[in-house]
Amino acid sequence: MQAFEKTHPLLVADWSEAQAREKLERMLLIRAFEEKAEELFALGRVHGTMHLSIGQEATAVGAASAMRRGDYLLNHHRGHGHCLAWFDSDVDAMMAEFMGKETGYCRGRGGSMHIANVEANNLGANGIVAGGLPIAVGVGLSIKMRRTEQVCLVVFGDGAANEGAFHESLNMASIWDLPVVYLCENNQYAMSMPVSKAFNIERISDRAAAYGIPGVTVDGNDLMAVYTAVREAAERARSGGGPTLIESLTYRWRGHSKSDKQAYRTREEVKAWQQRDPILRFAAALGVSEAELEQLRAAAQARIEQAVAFAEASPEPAVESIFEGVYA
Amino acid sequence: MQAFEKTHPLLVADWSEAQAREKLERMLLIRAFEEKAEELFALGRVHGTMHLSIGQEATAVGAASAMRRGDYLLNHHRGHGHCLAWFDSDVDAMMAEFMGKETGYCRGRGGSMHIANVEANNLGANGIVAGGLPIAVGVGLSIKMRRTEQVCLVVFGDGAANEGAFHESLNMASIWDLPVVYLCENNQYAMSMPVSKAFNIERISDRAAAYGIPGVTVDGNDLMAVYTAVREAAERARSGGGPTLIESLTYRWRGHSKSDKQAYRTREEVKAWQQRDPILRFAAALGVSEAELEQLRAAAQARIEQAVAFAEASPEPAVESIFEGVYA
Amino acid sequence: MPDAMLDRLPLAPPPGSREITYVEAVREALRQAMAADPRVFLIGEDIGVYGGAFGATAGLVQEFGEQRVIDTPISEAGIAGACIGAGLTGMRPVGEIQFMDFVTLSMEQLVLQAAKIRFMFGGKASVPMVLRMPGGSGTGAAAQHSESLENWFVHVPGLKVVMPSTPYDVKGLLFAAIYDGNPVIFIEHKLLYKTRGPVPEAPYYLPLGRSEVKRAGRDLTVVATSNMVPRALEAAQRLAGEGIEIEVIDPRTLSPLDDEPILASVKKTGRALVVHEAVKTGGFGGEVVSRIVESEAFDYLEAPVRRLAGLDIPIPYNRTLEAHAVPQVENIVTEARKLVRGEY
Amino acid sequence: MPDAMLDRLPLAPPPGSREITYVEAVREALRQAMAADPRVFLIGEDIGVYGGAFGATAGLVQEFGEQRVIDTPISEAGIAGACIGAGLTGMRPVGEIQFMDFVTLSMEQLVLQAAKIRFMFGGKASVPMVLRMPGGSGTGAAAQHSESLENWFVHVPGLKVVMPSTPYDVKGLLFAAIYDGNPVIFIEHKLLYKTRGPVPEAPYYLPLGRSEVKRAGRDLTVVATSNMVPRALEAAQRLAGEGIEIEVIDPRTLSPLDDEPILASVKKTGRALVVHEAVKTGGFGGEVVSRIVESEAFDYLEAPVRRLAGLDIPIPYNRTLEAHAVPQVENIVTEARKLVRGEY
Ligand SMILES: Cc1ncc(C[n+]2csc(CCOP(=O)(O)OP(=O)(O)O)c2C)c(N)n1
Ligand SMILES: Cc1ncc(C[n+]2csc(CCOP(=O)(O)OP(=O)(O)O)c2C)c(N)n1
Ligand SMILES: [Mg+2]
Ligand SMILES: [Mg+2]
Repeated sequence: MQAFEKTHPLLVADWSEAQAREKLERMLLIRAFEEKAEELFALGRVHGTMHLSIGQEATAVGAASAMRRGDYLLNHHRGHGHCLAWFDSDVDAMMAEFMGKETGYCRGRGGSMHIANVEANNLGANGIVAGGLPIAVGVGLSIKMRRTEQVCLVVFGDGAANEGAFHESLNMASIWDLPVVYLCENNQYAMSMPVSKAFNIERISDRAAAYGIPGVTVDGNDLMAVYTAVREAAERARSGGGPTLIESLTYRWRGHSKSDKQAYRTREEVKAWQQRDPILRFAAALGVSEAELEQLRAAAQARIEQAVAFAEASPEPAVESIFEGVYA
Repeated sequence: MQAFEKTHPLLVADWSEAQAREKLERMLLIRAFEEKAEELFALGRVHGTMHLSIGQEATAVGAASAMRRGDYLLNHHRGHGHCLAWFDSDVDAMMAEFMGKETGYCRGRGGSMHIANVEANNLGANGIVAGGLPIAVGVGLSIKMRRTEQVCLVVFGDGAANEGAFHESLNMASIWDLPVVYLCENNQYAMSMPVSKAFNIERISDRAAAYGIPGVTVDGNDLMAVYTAVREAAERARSGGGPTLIESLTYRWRGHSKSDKQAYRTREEVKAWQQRDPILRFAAALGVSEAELEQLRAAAQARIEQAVAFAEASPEPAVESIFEGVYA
Repeated sequence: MPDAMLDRLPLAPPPGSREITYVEAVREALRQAMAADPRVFLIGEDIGVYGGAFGATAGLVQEFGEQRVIDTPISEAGIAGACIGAGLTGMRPVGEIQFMDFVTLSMEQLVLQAAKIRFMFGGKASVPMVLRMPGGSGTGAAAQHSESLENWFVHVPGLKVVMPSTPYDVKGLLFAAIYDGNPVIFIEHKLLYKTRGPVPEAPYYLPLGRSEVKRAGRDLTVVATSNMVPRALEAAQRLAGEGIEIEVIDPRTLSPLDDEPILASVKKTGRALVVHEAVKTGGFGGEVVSRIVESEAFDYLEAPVRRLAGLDIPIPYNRTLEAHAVPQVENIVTEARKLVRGEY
Repeated sequence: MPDAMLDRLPLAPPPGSREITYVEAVREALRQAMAADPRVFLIGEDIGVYGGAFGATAGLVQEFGEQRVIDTPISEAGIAGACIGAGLTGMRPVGEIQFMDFVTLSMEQLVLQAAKIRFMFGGKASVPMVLRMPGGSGTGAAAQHSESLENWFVHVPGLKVVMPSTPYDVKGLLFAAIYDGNPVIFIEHKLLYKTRGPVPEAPYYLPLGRSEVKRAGRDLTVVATSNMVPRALEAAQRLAGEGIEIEVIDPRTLSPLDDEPILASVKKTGRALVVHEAVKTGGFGGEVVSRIVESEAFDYLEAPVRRLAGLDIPIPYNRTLEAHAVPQVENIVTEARKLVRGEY
């Protein structure tokens, strides 16, 4: 694997080529899931809304790859990718939840914005911007008090960094040295609000200094860059070094949600970012050929079709069960 | 005035000696008001609670002195001093409000934590920590849209700087270049919480960088230092330069509110800070003798006694008027 | 006291009405108010070039510029505070909370500041502001984007709460809210945005605090709010086929509540049903029921007063469950029939 | 389902009770729960060396250390989130909001997260947590430190709301809340903290969702909450002198509300008065009134059902106005007398 080592010595250090390929396959699975989700919407086969992460796959897979089984994930509304990238994720249960079926992760009660896999310590996506940030403080405290070696990864967008919850959460995590990794997916926009207008600073990671914690900005379309930064932050957290704020620079290829004319950005800008496709870049780093990649893509799409079939064959939640889950 | 110029050339630049003495007298009036408030409480002649600013007089008078008539003030719970230092303040109406009388600034409805002098654009103290910070955004926007030359001074404590509202407010003021001066009175504690435990940074003013605005820390017990910093910030704001975060390092000599055993700090610490009495320091800078100072102190106390007499002679709000002021 | 601007506006209805949608009525009121008064401005998330999550402000930034149609960062406490500070200092802000659910982040500013400032300051200040927000379920947006929290605000003295059900009411009440001089929570409904109705083109206002009888009837008084009004009216039509005539009353302003028409109606019909989408327990229905049984209307009651409201659960994502979570036309028909036929 | 720990606790009352204050009962329950279970911890503002604004946690940091009695910065959303995250991951957090008013800053976390997580996740997670907060007026703390917002929480499915009126109830209900397995809003009253009553020394619990008849009577059913319970009992004594016997019922848990004893009582007395300190409009009283008139108890009513509650105003600072803003014993006596004598 000559080309291999040249491009990414790190891969050799951490992963076998097979493992590295799994990351690529995971990104392809996410891409395929999102494209199918979009299609199902267009066909009117799902209702509600959705937030596609096409273009951001490297951040999801890179981050999850840096965590350990048993760690916690607090995800956000643009969370399909993170959920699929997390430990023990089940694409059938994902798709079933997306389609509101009883076999879904949340028995059809949650839908796209609330997919969780509690058994795997994936504490769920969140429909509220920055909604997971205060919760991360509690997860961090709990880990500290239970004296386990866990770490909490909390994912949020650039827009979330302007909610008061961001401020309170980072400050509390800092003063108590909580094992939390704050991963800010800066995809350049909060709905229609460009980062350039919502912030008067160059890098969101510069805000780490306001809490006395490390802050770093990485190329979010480079899986290895995200992986490296998150791994370092997670190790620091695990060893009692406290929280880190990581800003992952990426871009969403699609509109904000189901209906978005995207009047706030230009086609050229979108095209330019599409040139930095995280999947193609990682495939190249791995020395995966076009043909191979096409096979892997087809395999991912086939897997998604299976998931759709599973979801469609699954029952709707029974109306009689409507009160279940309100109280323990 | 030899000694005078030596100690503070600035005084000469801005103020006549008479004007400078008025600042001293204003601080003495605040001190006398607070001491009387404490006494009235001890005697059970007022109910509710209060937050005394003894030891922090230089921040209040220094800041107000740097503003222009017509500017706005958003004050906080430890606000007696700021209210007395602001334009056109009426100590009779202050004391009457403190004692819940109809002649008080708020007709006895507000009390210590809500004293406002709306006619003078003193938009009131606030019982909610950081409660005035989001409001400052609106005042700033209003000034900008009305194209007046006003500035909004918003005062809050170190504890307020950890509320989410602080974050949202400073970010909005920054991205819109609002004419707001953020004055953080860092008196070392938020009730029992020491700044050293509530923050993981050296200076609260360092947080200004998270919003791309200027931040400065000054000796809050040095009236001229506070005056200089606030004047500079106000001028910048007035000329379209946007907001500034000023941290004023000071100390409250008394407990947090009416009942506080102060188990969280030592007598020595309090004593040490009392050595830096803002009033004695400014008096010395002005070359005011002990004897003169004693006279001025007596005059201030006499004025406060008058105010108490006024308040006591004032009527209680009529019970029939209880519904007044709920709606416009 | 309402703003002087109101005197310049006719009490509805001026001539020349045509059919527009509920969301167009919101936009028209905003546009006309902004054109007439430089103190009026809009602030909220994605209300500029995006036009608002539901299109309510589409085109307004092009017409009035970014200084008066202000896109904010995602800071709901900041948005509320911006309205308060601007209102306190002479402006007439109209804020938008993208989904009512997110107003949970503005509660301190709205309840402890906006609602209380005037009273705490002895009546010497006022906080004229409007905060618009879409509530309700039915779009598959699930538990965190489907709240109906109106009764929280009804429970806060100092706030007014408006909840219109027709395009005509939207326009007239929004003008009244902007010039009321108090903080007004203006609650729209996602499912009503695309509904159409006649609306006069010229500006006009409908005074706050006036309930309206949307349909007269002798057998049962149905008090319905927001999206439950059209459903109650549809139920009324069906019941008419069975010879049951229900009177449908829309409070329009939940606070202050004009209960006169409600009590008068109950004295006439002897029966009452309150219908709202918000969960039943602790909801606005309890207020209406209490106003009825506390009053002399109590002596006219021939049947228990009932509430038909949302189930006491968060709104589920699944389409079928979501529909079952809130009252549908059939449910209203059934409940009304029971009350009228004495089958309870 | 309640936590297994509860099985180890006796259902009240164990022997050996003595007189302690309401605030001491809070502290005793917290201390005993922490001593018995390492999952229980406290978090809030100034609850450590300061002992809490009202002294509820005095001495506990010395006993359990700063790791389990956690002083926070002034970040109410963070406090709520800390409880949610800890509860989600196996702990049994008990948070304190220094004054109920400040919970307005925690609403998003409590209402959109804590209350909904279990449901949104298909019942696969739970959020066991207690958030304690003192509500009410009477201390001269004015409009921003005197709120009674309990009905907001009653209106949120997924939350439970407890509002005890005696030291005995405080201790038993706090134990039940800690081990309930759901997010519980535990509302204390500033004026009750120093009141005394018999409390068993050993741990015990009182099941949530059980109303209690605090005094039996035949003429009128008075449903009172929190600080209005002792006032209603005092009114009952005075009325007894006039030969009027009122039955006083304390729901203790406002959500879920155990209305059985209330309905049974009304069937007996034929008259009902609901008394709470929160402002009347949109308040909890509406829920109780509705439960009564929607039920078969309606047929037993001999008089209108009435609410006696706080005036629809913010709490004024002035001592006299403050007292007039909420129901006092005299007001209860007067209202009760009117209803019994039919003078309305
Ligand atoms: C508190 C809150 N405010 C507003 C919204 C509506 N909303 C949903 S996603 C979104 C944009 C979020 O931007 P960002 O955090 O950058 O995440 P992205 O969508 O770009 O991935 C907005 C405004 C919300 N869900 N929650
Ligand atoms: C939102 C909110 N949380 C808590 C309180 C209770 N409280 C009043 S003052 C105070 C301490 C404030 O500290 P700081 O901001 O430093 O001001 P200082 O009292 O030191 O002047 C606290 C916790 C409050 N009034 N509002
Ligand atoms: Mg974004
Ligand atoms: Mg302080």
